[in-house]
Amino acid sequence: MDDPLIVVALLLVAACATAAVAVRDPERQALVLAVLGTALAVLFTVLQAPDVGLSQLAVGSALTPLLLMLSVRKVRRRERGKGRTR
Amino acid sequence: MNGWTATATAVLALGGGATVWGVATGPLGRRVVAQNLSTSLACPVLLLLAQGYGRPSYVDLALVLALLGPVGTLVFARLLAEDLEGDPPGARAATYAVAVFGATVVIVLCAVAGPGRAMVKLLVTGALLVAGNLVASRALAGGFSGSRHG
Amino acid sequence: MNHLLPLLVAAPLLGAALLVAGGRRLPRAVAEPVGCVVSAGTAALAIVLLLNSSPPLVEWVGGWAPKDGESVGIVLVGDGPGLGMAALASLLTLAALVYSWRYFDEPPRRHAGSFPALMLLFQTGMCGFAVAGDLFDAFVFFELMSVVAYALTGHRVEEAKAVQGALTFGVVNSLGAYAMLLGIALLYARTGELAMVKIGRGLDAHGGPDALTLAAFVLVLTGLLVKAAAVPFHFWLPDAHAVAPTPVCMLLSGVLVEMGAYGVWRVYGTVFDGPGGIPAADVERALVVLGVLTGLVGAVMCWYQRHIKRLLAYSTVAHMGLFVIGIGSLTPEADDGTALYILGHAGVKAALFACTGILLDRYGSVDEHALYGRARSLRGVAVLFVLGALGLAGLPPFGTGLGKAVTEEAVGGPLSVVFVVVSAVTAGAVLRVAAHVFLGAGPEPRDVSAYETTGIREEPETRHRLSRVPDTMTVVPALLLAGSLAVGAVPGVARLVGHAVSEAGSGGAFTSPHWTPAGVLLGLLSTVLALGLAALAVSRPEPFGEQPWTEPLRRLQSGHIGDYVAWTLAGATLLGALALPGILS
Amino acid sequence: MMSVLPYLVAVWIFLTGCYGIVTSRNLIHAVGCLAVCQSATYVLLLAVGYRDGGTAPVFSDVEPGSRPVVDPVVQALALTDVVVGATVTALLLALVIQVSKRHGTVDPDELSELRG
Amino acid sequence: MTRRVRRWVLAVGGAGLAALLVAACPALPPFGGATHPYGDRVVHESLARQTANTIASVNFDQRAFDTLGELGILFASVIGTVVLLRQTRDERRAAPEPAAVSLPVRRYALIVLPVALLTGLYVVAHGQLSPGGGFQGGVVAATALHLLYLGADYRALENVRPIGLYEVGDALAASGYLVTGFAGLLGGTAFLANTLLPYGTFNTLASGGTVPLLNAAIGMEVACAVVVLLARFLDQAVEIEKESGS
Repeated sequence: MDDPLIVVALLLVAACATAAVAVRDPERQALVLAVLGTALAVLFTVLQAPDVGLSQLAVGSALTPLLLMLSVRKVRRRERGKGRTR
Repeated sequence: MNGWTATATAVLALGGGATVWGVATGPLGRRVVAQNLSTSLACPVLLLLAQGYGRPSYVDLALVLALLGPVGTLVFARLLAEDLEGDPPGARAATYAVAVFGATVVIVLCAVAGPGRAMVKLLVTGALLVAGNLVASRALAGGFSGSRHG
Repeated sequence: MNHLLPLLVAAPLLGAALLVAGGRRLPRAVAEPVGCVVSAGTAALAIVLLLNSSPPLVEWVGGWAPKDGESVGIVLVGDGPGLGMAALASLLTLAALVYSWRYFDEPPRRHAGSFPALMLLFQTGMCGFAVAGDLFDAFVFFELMSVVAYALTGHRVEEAKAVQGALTFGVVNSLGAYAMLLGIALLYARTGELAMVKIGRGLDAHGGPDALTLAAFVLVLTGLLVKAAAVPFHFWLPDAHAVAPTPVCMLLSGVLVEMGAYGVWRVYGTVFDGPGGIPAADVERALVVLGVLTGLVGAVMCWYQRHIKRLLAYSTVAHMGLFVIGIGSLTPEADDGTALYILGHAGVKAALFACTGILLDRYGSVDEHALYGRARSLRGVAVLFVLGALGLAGLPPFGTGLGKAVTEEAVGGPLSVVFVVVSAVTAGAVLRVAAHVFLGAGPEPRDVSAYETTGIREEPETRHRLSRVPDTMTVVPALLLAGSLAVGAVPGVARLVGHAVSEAGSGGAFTSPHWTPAGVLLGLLSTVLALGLAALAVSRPEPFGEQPWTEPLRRLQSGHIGDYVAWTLAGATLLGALALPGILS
Repeated sequence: MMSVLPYLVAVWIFLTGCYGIVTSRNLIHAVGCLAVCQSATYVLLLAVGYRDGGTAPVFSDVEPGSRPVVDPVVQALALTDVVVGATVTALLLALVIQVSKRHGTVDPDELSELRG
Repeated sequence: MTRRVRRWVLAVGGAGLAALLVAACPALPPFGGATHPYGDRVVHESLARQTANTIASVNFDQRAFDTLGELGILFASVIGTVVLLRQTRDERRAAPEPAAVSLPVRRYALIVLPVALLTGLYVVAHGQLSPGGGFQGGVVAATALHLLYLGADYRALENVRPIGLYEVGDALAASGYLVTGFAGLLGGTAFLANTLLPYGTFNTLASGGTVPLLNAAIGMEVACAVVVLLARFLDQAVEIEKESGS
């Protein structure tokens, strides 16, 4: 009955996941992962799992990107610091 | 399938596809804008779904997304400020279009819901959605620039 | 009695929570004894339950006992093997905690309780996995013990090798766990149940095995075999076990890896062994082939190591191969033998790691070449090390010897040759190390290959290099060796183990493993071979040194996460291919 | 097609994530790919539990028994896993940070401390 | 291994696994099928115990032992991260530089912060009724706190975040979950069984027996855990530097 909606959400998630792998720069990957989190949340809602969707929203929209970006920043800062001392 | 879910499907297919394309390709500035738009689009979609499924409790998802979506974008704006400085992304037309779309959805749903607790929740969600979207896109366009990054 | 089963999980978890809740004020002198006491209490509980486990204990957590044969809750199964593994894990955790008494030089500032808390969480995970009767519940505790293991492996964050090894460990094992979860989802889709026994019945009710059964089998076993370090899922193990803090190594090699093998036995025995599961011939083929590969690769790689902890880690890989063969041969006698072998091996391997830890803390090195002749003064440690090596070879009456003998007899024929060769080669390598390090025998070894991990320039784990070895660090390995000896020498133990395993296994036929003349002879043969190999390697380094044909094998162990993940996928494919014929027919 | 599409999508996501880890040149990227692999498990679990025309078994705003409901068990399994997945990601990222400190790089091709 | 060999191994392994999994898909029950025996039993039991949100009933009552394990994982990740990201001997702390944030962003952050905290609490409190619960609400509340970092700077966040307290809170919440479990055992039934609390009226805040208690414990533990985790990462990214010259 809701087939088109489910298909669209599934394809969106699949496309996002593929993009998250294909984008090689970790900062840009974090952006794609944030979108993937949102897409997954929509898919879960469509699959009638609002609890899981809420969980995914809480984690995927702010927490995971923040963790990833902070790691990137730490790693970058070290590399930049290394460049200066050379 | 009713009108609400049909609208949601259409928005998801067009808007979702566009944001995925936008976030996966192109310069960094365009990618962050696409990320911001993805949350501001997904939020009205969730509202439409809640209405379409006849499940007012699903509105909680939209509320949480309206709260945390802009937070996520602010994270990117803050931590990518240096990279964005050179070319501050501005996508005014798209941002306003999405904001208007969100506001329209909220108003229509409020009209359907009628006064009551549900309407308050919808209004709060709508206000957070529109304000968050605008603030986040402003932050991306240079809200953090000139700051030292602490 | 069965109501006490969940306490195996709850007690150490509560202990860990209290240690952390003690917060920053908690001094180290309190945190460590508390950790030991909680761990010991859990071990005592596990042993008490073990002694009462005939008939097996069954507990529905939360009082969700089945109505009309159907339940919505989680079932815990306290049978002999499960509680035995829980008891083994608890005792080893206790040993590791005692060994590490006032050990690390720098517990994280203001977090004195964190190391004992992590050890208790490790114990929680292993106990929970051992008694799980529900597949998803098993997955949760499997994940818990993995997560703790990653953190503990990387505990010495100032060591470049440690953090790299821990990351590799984390990525490969997480991927394995996700594969397992996918497999659980497939099984749930087919049967609509999560309790292992019910899943088994659901598969049988559906009829013969098909592609879905095979896929679920491959995915679940991939998760477990990654943990069990079967070739080609094994690459993470030497990288992780060689760099973890010594007390953690004792646990990782002594029981964590064996948990993977136990999981294979449990899951196959309850889920896939019915007519709707995977035919026995195919499982046997898959596991025996992987086991033989694992044993041989592990033995060869073990022989050519100079980093002592890495050498021991490869010997764990090799022995895991033997355990997988034992489990894969699907006979009650082989199960008994493997159980005994695991018990004996845990004591011996943990003791060997403990002795290596003493070397590390005394000399700041675990490199066979760098330590050449330097440890002459450590007589007591030398005796323990050599005893451990002999135990590894399967010298009667060590538990390893009994386990090996019983399993060899059960598998028979050419496979017992694999057992003899693997135990002889790994023990020979350890004896060679002993001769070089403690005696300074033979000519000084020369550095040949540049492509290998050396053990020089390692940081000792204690505050200063030890001038005197603390008593706890020698008593623990001695007790562990005594335990391993007791498994083989005390006659009642083998009977009890045999009884417990056959009661839990599907066989039903009660077996009583015991020493036989052939078994004793084979054990002696392995020992003599090991001694001979070691003597030859020490006196004539040339023909036993680096060989060109091992070079490709060593190149595979590249330390690259991508390689290891690729091999994991290839291993899953191999497993599927080996089990495929039964599905096609 | 519709009857297997969700399962195929889960398989696709899992394998894509694996491909990403194997070919990754940056450990942070690899950890991100691992998170992608994990999302395959959520998709598969929820797809298994879906029922046509069903709604969520949350009865705060619908009458029990008035509509068919989807399977709550898989939702509970997936739900906890989401949060736990995030914390495991955090743990692995912590290790990556230490790797970058001790090795000066996060390119797996350049890590050569452990081999042979 | 060279990159080429790695790709070959990946291609073979990936193709094999893909073939296996794709072959399994048609054998699965068709998507949207109606047979969910376990699920149906769960819904029945949940309603019998007056818990409106069936998922909460599974998580905190019927399969509460799984949640105990998940709690352990969460707890272990937090301790692990604290240990792994500790300040080592060759590192020092640099005072974070104050950041200038534009006024609208600052205003937005300060207005939304209390709203987000309230939403987090709301999501936790209604866990046994509507979608949500301890896991979700805890994350929302903890993330909300970090609006201070985004809207002001790291110092402002540090002022309201005594990290030691959050660590203790994490541990106490975990203990709370366990103690509730022990209460069942001491009450003469089984671990994690409800012996104390009435099941209440359907669809009210106090319904469901021990579900709200366990839910609250998880909410607190998740919130504290996320705060501690993020604190460790922020410390690394903002404050901790390598000792110069070493």
